[in-house]
Amino acid sequence: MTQSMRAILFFGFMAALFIIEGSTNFWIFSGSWNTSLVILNMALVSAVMALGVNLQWGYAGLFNTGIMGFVALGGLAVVVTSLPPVTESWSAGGYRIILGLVLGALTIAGTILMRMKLPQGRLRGVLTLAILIGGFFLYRAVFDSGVQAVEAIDPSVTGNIGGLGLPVLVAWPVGGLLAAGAAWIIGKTALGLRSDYLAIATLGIAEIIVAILKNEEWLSRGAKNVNGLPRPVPYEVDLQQSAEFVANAASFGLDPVTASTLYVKIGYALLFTAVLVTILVLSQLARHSPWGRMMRAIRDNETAARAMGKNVTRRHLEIFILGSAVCGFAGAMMTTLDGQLTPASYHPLRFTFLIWVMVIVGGSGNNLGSVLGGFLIWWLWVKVEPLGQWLAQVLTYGLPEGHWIAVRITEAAAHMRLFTMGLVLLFVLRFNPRGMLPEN
Amino acid sequence: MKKLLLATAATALVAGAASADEVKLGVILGFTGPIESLTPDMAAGAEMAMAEVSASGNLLGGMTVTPIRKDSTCVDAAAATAAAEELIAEGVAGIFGADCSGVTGAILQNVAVPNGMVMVSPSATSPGLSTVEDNGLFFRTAPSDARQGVVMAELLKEQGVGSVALTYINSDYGKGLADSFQAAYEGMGGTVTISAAHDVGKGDYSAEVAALSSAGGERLVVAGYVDQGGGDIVRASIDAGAFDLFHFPDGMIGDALPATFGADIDGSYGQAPGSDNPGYQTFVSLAEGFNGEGTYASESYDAAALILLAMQAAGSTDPNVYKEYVESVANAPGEPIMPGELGKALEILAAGGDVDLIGATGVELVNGGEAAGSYRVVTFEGGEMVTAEYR
Amino acid sequence: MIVVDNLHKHFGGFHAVDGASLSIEKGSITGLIGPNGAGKTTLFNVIAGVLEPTSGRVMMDGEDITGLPPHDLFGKGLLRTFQIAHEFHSMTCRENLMMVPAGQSGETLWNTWFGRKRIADEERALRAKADEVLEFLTISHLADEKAGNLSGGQKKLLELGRTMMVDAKIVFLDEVGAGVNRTLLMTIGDAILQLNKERGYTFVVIEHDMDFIGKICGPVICMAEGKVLAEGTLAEIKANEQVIEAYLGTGLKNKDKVGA
Amino acid sequence: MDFLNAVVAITNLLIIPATTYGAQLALGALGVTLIYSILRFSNFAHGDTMAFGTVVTIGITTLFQSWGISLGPLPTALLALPFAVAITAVLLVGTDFAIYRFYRKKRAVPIIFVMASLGVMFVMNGLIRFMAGVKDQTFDDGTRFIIKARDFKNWSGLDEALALRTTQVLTLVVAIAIVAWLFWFLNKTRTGKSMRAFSDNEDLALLSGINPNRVVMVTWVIVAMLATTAGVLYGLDKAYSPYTYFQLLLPTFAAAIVGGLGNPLGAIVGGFVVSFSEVMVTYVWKKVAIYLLPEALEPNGLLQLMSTEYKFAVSFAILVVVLLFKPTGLFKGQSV
Repeated sequence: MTQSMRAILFFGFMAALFIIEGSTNFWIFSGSWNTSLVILNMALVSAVMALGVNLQWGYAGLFNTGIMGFVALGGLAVVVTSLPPVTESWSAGGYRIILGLVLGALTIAGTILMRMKLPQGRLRGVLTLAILIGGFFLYRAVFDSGVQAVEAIDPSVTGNIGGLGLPVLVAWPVGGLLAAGAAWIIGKTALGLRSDYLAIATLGIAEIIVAILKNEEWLSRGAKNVNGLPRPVPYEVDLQQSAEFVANAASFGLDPVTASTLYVKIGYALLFTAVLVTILVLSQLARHSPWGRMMRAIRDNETAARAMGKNVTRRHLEIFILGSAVCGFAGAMMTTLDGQLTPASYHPLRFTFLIWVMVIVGGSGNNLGSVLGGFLIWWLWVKVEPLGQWLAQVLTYGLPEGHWIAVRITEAAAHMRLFTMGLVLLFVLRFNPRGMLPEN
Repeated sequence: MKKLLLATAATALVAGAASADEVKLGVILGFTGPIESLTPDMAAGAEMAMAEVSASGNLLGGMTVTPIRKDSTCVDAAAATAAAEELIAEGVAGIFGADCSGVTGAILQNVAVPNGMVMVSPSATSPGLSTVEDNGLFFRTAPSDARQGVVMAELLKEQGVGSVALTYINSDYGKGLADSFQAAYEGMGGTVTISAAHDVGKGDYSAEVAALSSAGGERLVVAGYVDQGGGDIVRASIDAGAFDLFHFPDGMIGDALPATFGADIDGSYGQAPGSDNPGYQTFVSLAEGFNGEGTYASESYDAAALILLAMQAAGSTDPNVYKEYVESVANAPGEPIMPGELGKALEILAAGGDVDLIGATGVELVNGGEAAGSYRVVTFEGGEMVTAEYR
Repeated sequence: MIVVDNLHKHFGGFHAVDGASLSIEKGSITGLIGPNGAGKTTLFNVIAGVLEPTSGRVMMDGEDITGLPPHDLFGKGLLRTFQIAHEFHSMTCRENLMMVPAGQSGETLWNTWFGRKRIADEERALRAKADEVLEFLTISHLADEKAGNLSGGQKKLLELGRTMMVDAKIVFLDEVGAGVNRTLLMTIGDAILQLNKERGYTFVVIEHDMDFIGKICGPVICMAEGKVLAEGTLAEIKANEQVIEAYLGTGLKNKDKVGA
Repeated sequence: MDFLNAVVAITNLLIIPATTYGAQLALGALGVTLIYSILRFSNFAHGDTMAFGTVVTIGITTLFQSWGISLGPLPTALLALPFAVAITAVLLVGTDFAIYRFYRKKRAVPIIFVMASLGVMFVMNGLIRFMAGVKDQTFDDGTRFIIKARDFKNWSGLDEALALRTTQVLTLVVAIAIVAWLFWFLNKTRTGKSMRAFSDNEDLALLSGINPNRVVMVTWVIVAMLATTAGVLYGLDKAYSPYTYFQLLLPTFAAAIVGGLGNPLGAIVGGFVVSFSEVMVTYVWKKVAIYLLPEALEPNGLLQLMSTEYKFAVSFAILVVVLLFKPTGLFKGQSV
């Protein structure tokens, strides 16, 4: 079977799953287009994330397990871009916070500069320590007082500095930029490390990013979450109250509730598809060009690529930033879809390792494969739950109700999710290590 | 193979359209994820109320209630939204849940409000959720943190406690409560020596205890849950001799406290929502096959009961109709209803009477679904938890 | 062309290169021989910028190139092949060659999206050049084969071919004959001679096969224990007592080779 | 007196808990490091291996308790531990047989092993929840205290208390015993020496007639022992819950890397570096300062470098800093 045949077949299968989900109430399928579209929307976002990871892993062989951090930064971008600014906060302490951050950055920049200027020796060590400690206390003094002032303002509702009040769609590229900025700093420092070490370093850095989002309330409201983020699509309730919309829906034979919920979801689906297709096309163009060839050469053999004149360090940084930016973009899309930022919800199993499963199952190195992996694994992630319940029913069939085995199995059904993901990953790695749509 | 086919057929039947004498309720909780250790008891509490109603045969002329469990994952808003959509597709008449404020907000905004579905959360306490446009569809039986913070501050001041160390669980509940308490207490001239967060599921709390005890204070205020780190912190503080006296907000109050710590916490105080309510004990003794004292298990029972009583009062399972009745069945006036008396309540409602669900937590709803009401102040004496007063 | 001045490279307590000094004439094909563990490959790696020297200097055309990264050296026309073939295994032979030239406009992301026309033109030229090289190496039939599927000798040829994609000044060949059958080795030898003559490449060749060295190399340098032991023609080297000693000293493994 | 108070305060709240936690982390990190040095990959499933061992121990402990077997003042879990180690070893060797061996034969790159271990992590995550549910479980029995805080205050007359729990001492004693045994095993026995040879240079070791399958098997058995012991000690000292144990993976890795992956001594030091830094950076130094400094210099603030919310970030920050400036760890570990 040729590659394109395979692709058509698999995507056809995927489409069939969504169509059955939407149209047929049977077995684990719910027969609701709303469900189908909800799964589809997040599948589209997941596919974008998988594309970002594929850029890093499939193209350049970088093992980045900090995806969660970039996704979270994308989420933060939505808050700082689209929320209206909280003017009281700015006048109370917002500028002091910024000043504090600038002071902190200056301290680090100063230390680096000094270390570059001075020769190695005791003086340099002492000066480093002095600048760092002095800078730290100065930064804390300015920054903390600003933070306290901001967080004191109506903490149950705001207590943060808000955002720029721009349209929420602007937040998506901003999410990419934020992630790219973070990736630049991380890449500059950690990309020299090899495989396992890079993985663990990025895993740790992602945890730090999320810890910051969880605790810096002036920025993200921390554990108190930001609700009610603006949307790029209309609200269902408004649609239901619009006479025109209701009439239109009726002409399709739909009741207002179904019509409005479908309308909104299709709106998101179109936006996400546009993003996915754009990123996919750009990735494919880059892939099938001298740039992609160079990246593959670097992945295949770094030493040889260096000897052949390629600046591997810079290229690694480039692709690390690019892939992270895509993840940040997707993170912003996800937060927009959710309509809220919940910093406490970023968890590596879900936002790092699951994305990895998508890339590997789909076929690392192959963009279409990553998209397919994103679709399939997300579909499974949602559908394993009814599948598990069904399985529990099958297994306990005939057992009296309340029998301890039956209870145990039913309770465990929810945990099928992780279990299944593990099995899928192991099976693919073992029997089809190049994934469903292998790199050609 | 035959068995398998039969089971498939059975599932297909269950998943089919609701039959006329059955009402489906969604039970959407984080069966996996960070609070997976709490959710089995919460689900069991809610399902106990449903079973009670089904058994009574009094709901809308003998309807039975079928719970449909879905996993909210607590952290994955997208998966939770998809699960909630599946519930809608299965034709539920109301949603019990969700648990964590994050996924609750996502389901509320993206599924419940658009579909006009009533949602009663037993545990989401985020103040942020109050500002979400909910069309009168969202209720919660967990009390709001704002008032409790004030009550707690007053209590401490009256007892002449001038400085406390404060630790809170790093969630919207803990953070919200800590914020409101600190503001109120400092407003009354008290000193909070340190306000330190503790995270769920991080096992080791030595750093927190060290920070708290070296900051010092006459009492340690633990705004958390017994089984989610709060208990560990109390244990470690007692062990290290750091604090002898504590103050416990509602998340900590339960028989687990005296059972675990015995006389070690003698002299400590705490408060939890509730009038002079024996309902909690009744609920705990009625709980079968699960731990009725589990965090939010009692709130869960009340939440599910609220939905069902409101249906009966409205005479309809249509969420847009019965949402108007949730407050009235929760609040006075009316015949007080204890756990185990749901059948009786349904009868009264069917006869056109009014009920006031006391339930396991003395549930009381104010302005748009926020739980509120009076607080029971407890103290610990000789290893027992005793009620000191109500306020 | 290349002057190595008192170069040291230590790994912990092990002195892989221990004060080597040598110079390589422009336009020559210099053989570098020595028993296993003499430090030949380490010397290559230091010159080629893969390893930082512990001390010492490397000069190229009078310019200090010590410690420059490999991609900078590439830019100066210093190329190399590897002892164990470093092909880009998932790419075709042609792609292996086409990736070499620096400064391709298609290596900039922006151009891959908005400069397709320019890339296409460049690619056509590159492709023609790559095919030419494959022709020269007598492996045209393998152009579309994945490099990973090639035999060891073919990979060596391919590596040699990569150096032909740009105007190299000096090429370091590390055991170009290892694992290569005789016929193929002679092909490689011919190619080296031809490149040297027609394009004026300077070659430095590490090789154990003395026939091969004898056939293509002018000057020969013999290393042992990280030091340069002797320099001269192959005949002179073979007659050198110290050299024989060094080979014998490492056991009989290399003896027949030096005698062959 | 003030000085003594300061010493007691620091010992009680900083040194004792951090040492205990550090020892538990060190045992976990030793397992990670052994796998890394001999099987050459970072095992992401290690946290769940610890959880599995603990779950089995809890099961057997319950069984023993129901039979009325106990160890008097010591926790019964100690008695159950060897059985649990055996069962965990069977699981690990089985996992190796079913999964990792295939890739070893194929000589797959380390990253593939890491990915496979991700798969194993997911599967184990489900498995342990199926076996023991999701609830917190406390399985500590026996005497809780060696020194009680109040007794110490009465005895010493100091303002500050000092407490010492049985599990804390137990952790240290068991950890020291196991580490001592491990070093003896690696350095003195034939099998241990062949393991080290295998770790230093696989090809050479194979040439000299070492049976690789045996080395791998012994490694997994030792890892089972380390992981189970670490998990059980942690669980005895705190409590068991599957979610917490997954979270342990990260500080464990931090410890192994800070010390130098592949270096057993480094793993131990790394464990203590992580635990002490977590407590010290978030510690409120005010009280100690008041005891030690003259009155005029008494601080107003808390003297806390970072709030406790960031305690996890502290260990990762240390990890990152170490990786940047000393990529092979404090003690020279292996690089990939």
